Amino acid sequence: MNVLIIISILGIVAMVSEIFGLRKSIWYIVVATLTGAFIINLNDWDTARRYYDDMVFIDNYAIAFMGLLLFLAFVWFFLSKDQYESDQFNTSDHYAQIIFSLTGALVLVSYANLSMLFLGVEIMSIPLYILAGSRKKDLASNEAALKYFMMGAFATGFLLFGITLIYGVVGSFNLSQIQHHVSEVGNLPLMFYAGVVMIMIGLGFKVSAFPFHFWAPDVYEGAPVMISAFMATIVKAAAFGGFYRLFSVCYTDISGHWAGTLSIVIGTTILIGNTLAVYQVNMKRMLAYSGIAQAGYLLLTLLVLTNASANALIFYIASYAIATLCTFGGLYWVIKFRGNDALDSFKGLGKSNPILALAMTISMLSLAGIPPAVGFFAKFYLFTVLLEKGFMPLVLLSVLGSLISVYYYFKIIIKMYGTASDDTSTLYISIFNKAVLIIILVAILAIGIMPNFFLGIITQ
Amino acid sequence: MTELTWLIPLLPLIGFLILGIGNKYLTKSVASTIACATILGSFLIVLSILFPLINGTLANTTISYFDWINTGSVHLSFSFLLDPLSITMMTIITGVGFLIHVYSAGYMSHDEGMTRYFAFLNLFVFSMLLLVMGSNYIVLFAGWEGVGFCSYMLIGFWYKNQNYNDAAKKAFIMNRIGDLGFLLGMLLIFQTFGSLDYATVFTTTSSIESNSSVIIAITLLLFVGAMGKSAQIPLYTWLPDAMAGPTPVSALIHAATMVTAGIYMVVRSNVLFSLAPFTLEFIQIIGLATALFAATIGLVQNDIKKVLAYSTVSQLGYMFFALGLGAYSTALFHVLTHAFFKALLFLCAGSVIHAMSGEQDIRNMGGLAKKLPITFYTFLIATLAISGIPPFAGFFSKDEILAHAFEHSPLLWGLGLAGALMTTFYMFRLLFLTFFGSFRGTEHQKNHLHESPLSMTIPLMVLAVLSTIGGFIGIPEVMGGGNWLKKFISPVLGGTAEVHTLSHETEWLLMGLSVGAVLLVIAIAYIIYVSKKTVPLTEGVETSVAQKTLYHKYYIDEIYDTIVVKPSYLLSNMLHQLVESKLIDGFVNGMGTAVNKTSAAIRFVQDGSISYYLFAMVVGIIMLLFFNTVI
Amino acid sequence: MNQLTELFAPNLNNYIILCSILFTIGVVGVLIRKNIIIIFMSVELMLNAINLLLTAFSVHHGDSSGQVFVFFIMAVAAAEITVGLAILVMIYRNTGSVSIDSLRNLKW
Amino acid sequence: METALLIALPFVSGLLTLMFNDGKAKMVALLFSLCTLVNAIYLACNFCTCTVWHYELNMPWLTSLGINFSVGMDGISLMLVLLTTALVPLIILSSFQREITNAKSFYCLILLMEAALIGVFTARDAFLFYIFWELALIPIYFICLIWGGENKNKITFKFFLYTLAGSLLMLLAIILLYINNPARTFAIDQLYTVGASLDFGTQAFVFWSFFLAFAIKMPIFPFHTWQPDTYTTAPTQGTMLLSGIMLKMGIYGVIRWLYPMVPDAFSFYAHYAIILSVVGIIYASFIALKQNNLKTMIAYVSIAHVGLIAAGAFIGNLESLQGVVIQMFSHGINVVGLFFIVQIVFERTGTYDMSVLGGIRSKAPLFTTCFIMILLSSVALPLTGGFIGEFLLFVGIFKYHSIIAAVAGLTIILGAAYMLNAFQKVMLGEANTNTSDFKDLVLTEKLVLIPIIALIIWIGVYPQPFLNISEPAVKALIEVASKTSALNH
Repeated sequence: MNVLIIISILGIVAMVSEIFGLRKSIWYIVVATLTGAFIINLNDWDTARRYYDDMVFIDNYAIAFMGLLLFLAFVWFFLSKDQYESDQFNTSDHYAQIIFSLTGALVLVSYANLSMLFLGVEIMSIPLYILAGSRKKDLASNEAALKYFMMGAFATGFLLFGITLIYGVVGSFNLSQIQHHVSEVGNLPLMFYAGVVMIMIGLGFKVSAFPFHFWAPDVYEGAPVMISAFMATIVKAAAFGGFYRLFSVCYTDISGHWAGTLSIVIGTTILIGNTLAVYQVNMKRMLAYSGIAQAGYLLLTLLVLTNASANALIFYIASYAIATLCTFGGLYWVIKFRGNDALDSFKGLGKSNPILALAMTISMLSLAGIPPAVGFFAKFYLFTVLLEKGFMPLVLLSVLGSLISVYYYFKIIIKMYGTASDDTSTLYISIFNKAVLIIILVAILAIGIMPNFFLGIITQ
Repeated sequence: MTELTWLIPLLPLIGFLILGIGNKYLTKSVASTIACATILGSFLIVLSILFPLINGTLANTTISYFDWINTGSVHLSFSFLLDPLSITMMTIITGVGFLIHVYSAGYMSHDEGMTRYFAFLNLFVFSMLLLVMGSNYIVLFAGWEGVGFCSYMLIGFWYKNQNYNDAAKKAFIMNRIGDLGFLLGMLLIFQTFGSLDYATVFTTTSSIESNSSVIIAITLLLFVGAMGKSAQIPLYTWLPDAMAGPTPVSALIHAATMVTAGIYMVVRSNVLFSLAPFTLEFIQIIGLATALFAATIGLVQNDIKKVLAYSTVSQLGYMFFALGLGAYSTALFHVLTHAFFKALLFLCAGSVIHAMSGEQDIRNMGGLAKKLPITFYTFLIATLAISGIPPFAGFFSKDEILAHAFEHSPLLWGLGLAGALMTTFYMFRLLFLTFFGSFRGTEHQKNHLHESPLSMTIPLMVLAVLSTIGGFIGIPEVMGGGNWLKKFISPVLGGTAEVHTLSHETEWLLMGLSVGAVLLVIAIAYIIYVSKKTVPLTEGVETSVAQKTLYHKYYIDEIYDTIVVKPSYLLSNMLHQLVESKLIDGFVNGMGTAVNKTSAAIRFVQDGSISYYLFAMVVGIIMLLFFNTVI
Repeated sequence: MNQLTELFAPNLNNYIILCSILFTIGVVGVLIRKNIIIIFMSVELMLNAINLLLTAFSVHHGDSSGQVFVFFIMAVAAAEITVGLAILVMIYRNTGSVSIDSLRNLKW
Repeated sequence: METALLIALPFVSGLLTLMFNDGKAKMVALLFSLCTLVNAIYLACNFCTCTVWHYELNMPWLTSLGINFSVGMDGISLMLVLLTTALVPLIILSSFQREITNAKSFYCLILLMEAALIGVFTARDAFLFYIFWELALIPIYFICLIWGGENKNKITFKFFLYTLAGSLLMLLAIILLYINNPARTFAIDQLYTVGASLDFGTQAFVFWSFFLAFAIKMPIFPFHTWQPDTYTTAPTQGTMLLSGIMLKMGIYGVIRWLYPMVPDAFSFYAHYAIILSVVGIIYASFIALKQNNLKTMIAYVSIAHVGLIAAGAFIGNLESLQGVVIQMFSHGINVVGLFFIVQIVFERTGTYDMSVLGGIRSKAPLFTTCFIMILLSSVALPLTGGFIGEFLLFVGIFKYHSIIAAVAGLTIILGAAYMLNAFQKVMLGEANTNTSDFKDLVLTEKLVLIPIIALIIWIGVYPQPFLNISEPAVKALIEVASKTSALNH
């Protein structure tokens, strides 16, 4: 709980920092605070407590996710440092909004009440509508903001409608009461199931599942690169945290009623995401589709709903997010040097900047799920969890998807190492930024080799 | 006595290694000395074993050196067997081998690749010794393949000429066809008897019924191996082409030793073959057919070596004919005498070619008898021997074969005799065209004519002596001889005595008939080629269809080319271009393309319009709700 | 008369149906209108339908949390629409149009 | 522990190689790989046949999933480890005459690959096996991608995707075995029992999944179409790694992971696998007959040779498995030799096209000798390395089915045909403009070829030490297979 408060205050501090002339040091304040929050968060481990009349429930699941989100935000601030130093944007405004969004994300993974779910989603989203359009003169950025906003608002409507229907049946927004109602009372009206599906739709939009994925490619492409990175990683992680929390707490007992629908969504998401990514020539769009496909894999955990699947979810999302962040980080540099975000800008990167190329390569391997990168282990664990419950067809579909995904992830690698660029100048990245990339790389590999620690997180 | 056995094959191998490694540094004389010395060494050791074996002071011995392949049920040791059969072959190999080495020292003295030549010749002797000394089929097979390889290297010795290389390749591949049969035969033996050791295999045959399918399969497969190695129909076409190699090679490998490996193998496996009368009959037919078929081709060939080559094929057919009749020792006897006179013939031919500066066409020779007296007389002796004129070596062995044939049926005897007569005819044709009449070559060649150096003529003389007296080791009973060879070999033949039961009168009659017929044929040949001075027509001139067919060797090469070689290449092309590229790879790539195409097509769904997106979303929502609540 | 009142009495199902209709009108409005402002209004309509339904449920269950939730929704919707309008102004400045189809460069 | 050290040594040295500059990298890499070789030979010398498994290490790794870092060597593993460690120095040495850009990365990748390969051959835990399996793929992919030739992007990617497709299925099969294991571990011995107890349908799935992974790796017809292109476009060192060692992963997989794992499915389906293998022999041989590109031809030759080994592996009797092991070893040496020959020809003449070569024999006698020796081994002439394995394989196959052996035996004829064809086209005849200034071998090349030839002769003449190493292991394997199979009935 303290974490939530600290981060909210940090947002306000960031917002007013400009007034107090702290603009130069705001980055350090943010990073220090995030570190502190991370430690405080871990301090709560194994102390599952409910706050504010059961509005927020900080259990290990929440702590794990909050830790993950804080860590990702931490990494994000490192990766985006150069972007904000180059004064393209108003740093403190951006930081404030990012942190507000992060607050929403934290709420989204620790809620115990549907109203907090709604608030979390909104707090997380609204700053992003603004950030997506933060290049005010850039039409693409404008369009991204509009699309994100329009569709986000529309999807919120469905989320709310779903919540309302659930409330109509249960008479409470409280998750444990809903769970109680589902398991004890039974005999649920059709309205309840409709509500479940509506919520599924609303959250499905946030995680960009088919057929609610349309916004993702356009928004990722239009938004500034690091904002896209934020959306693709932290927002998605939080949305999954919220999604899984709701379904695992409330709807486990009636999974027969929605699992079929979800399976269809998952199957199509994996196929559509992967297939569409194949033909992309724009890196950000490609990553968006890759994110859609990965969302499909992540949704698979919702079919299982055991401790193991929670572990699998956290592990997978962590691996996905860290690799994606690293990719976006690399993409940022490529855009900075080569001026555009087409796949062709990666040509010859293996020669002109080996470290950057290595970072991209390892990230791609991780996303494609190839050892020793962490992505492999995540996939392996996910498949194990699924096969234990006998979801062979879906797993086979995922394998097929993985194969297709190799196609586009490796496109980047091939561009970097297999083709020569017309622009042969060596790209210079400062030691600091190199170090950041290398540390992330090491993390990706190290967690891939030693994932033991992360696997036992959820063991209620 | 047998302590030095291992040195017999090893000496040539050492020779090979020295010559092979020191190729660049050795002078020609050193190289030839080393090569000859190693073979001589082996020969002497062989003799040191031969005499005790003859005396009976040395019994058959198996000497085991080390486990070669020993795993699971496979226990194969690298071991040698010394018995009358192997020692006979070893004597031929090292003895004739030594003479040919010596001869080569003269013959090849002008060739820049002489060291290489001797290296491979030594390696050949090594392999051949391995072949005959092995005490199990696998060592035999090692030698079997080894001689094939050496033959390949030596046929293609002048590797700059691609025709020679083709000939070498052809030889190797055709041999390999036989080798496959042999290998499968070996595997079946292993399967049936659980071992490849002669000792074990031949003593466990009691459980096998005569003419049972297993034994027929084994023997047929082994015979396929022999067909390849010993140039029998249908795998004989490589041997005439193999004449591309240096002439001493033809003498050693393609006349005296390697090509008789098939006969050796059948004799060695006589226990098995005797159990399969069906196979023997088959061998009989193939052998006789080859003998006649090759002889007819030999009648019209104009290349001195080609004539000898077809003669070799024909004689090998004779030997198989004998084997098919169950006359193993007779076949071996013919191997022995054939080794002498055919090696001699080839060496003489070599001497002629040497004198003629490489000319091989007998139409351009003639009247060489005066210029090359030693060559002429030795050639004459060899020709008499091959024609079966008593008391030359060929007479005894050939006569024994014919006697066995007559015992089976007079028809076979008749056919056999016909073969012998054809042999006589083409051999004398060769003799007359080459050495009689007047010289038909160029002026340059005429001035260059000379008798060969001593290193070449001495082997000729030695072989001539052997061709003359070599038959005496097998003088038949009817002539008062004890047929010593048969007795010597009989332990190997395991009591399957093969004495023909013809009465002495019949035997004398047959001999008289055949000798008479042979003399008649010689007379005919003399009339045609010496008196009438007929010279074969130059190519391109119209001749009768039969003659043309014979001249073109029944077009067998062309037929093989059409039904085997070309379809293989066609199949290769088809597999590569159709199955590989279009079908399999097409399918694999097609999957990739399909994904790509799908992606290209469905990305237009994402058309950029918010209203459209929202609409799609709503459709999706409705469908999901419908699916979830209704279904 | 009594029957009539009973028929038209505001029972829960009627609310649900009414709100669903309102919500659907909102959705259809979003789908068919091209003017971004009107689409915003349609979204508001959707949200208000939800508000109404929540209130009805709240009364039905005798639980006040539903009505509190309505306030949340109204507050958030206001914030959201503010951001939306800001984006709209920005777009209008850049393109001179408030049509939803004025921007469709990001595609495929 | 020793095994883990053996894996770690090339891994660490690979990373260390990166510290040196490009000029020194090759010497450093060579030294490191020689150290590994010495280590492996030392282990081989201390290898007694008293027990099956040696040098075992079982360290908990991912305890929550029951994954252990479990490695060890039996005779089969040792043979392959010896092969790997012996070939890598040769492969590194073979690159000495080449100008390699960014050499340190090149050698680093080779050494990393060596580590992964040793891992594959020694892993005793299914998960670990899979990790190494995939790890081996990545360095070679980059070697081919970065230093490859014409059209490399597409071809190497196809190679990668193809092999990955197979291995992902294998991963599923491993997971299936794991979740059916009540003890929840990936330990190979337990999985043997688990596999045998599965119902037939699951066994079939496991069988085909493993089969696909291995079949693609080897490759077996018709899963081979990635191979000729990849072999052709890869840098020769990459091709050597692929053909010399990497394809042995597939065969090793069959005998270690497939054969004893699902006995019922194996006995039921192996027949099809054998037929595919044998068809592949004939098919590839025929295609090799008409290839004009020397490197592509050798690639097809490799398919043909591997077909025979694969058939032996799927037959799984003592003779055939012994044949498989020894033939893997000798094929590895052989094919590396062949590709080195190809590289020498290419470096001197700039072409792989056999129709424009010829006459090299007269220019380079030493080179010719080496070529002939290697050629003899690949046509399996007795007393060369190729023969021993081939003979044992034929014995095994013949035991299984005589007709199949006869068909497989065609390789003897076809093998001679295509090899001699190539030899004639490249080496014989008159020298032409491409080959007229062909230089004979230089020192480093001799240093590569002499060990290869020595090994060829050693295996051919006295293979017993090698056979003795692997025999107990093979016996144990067969015992496991029969035991698990008996358990079920």
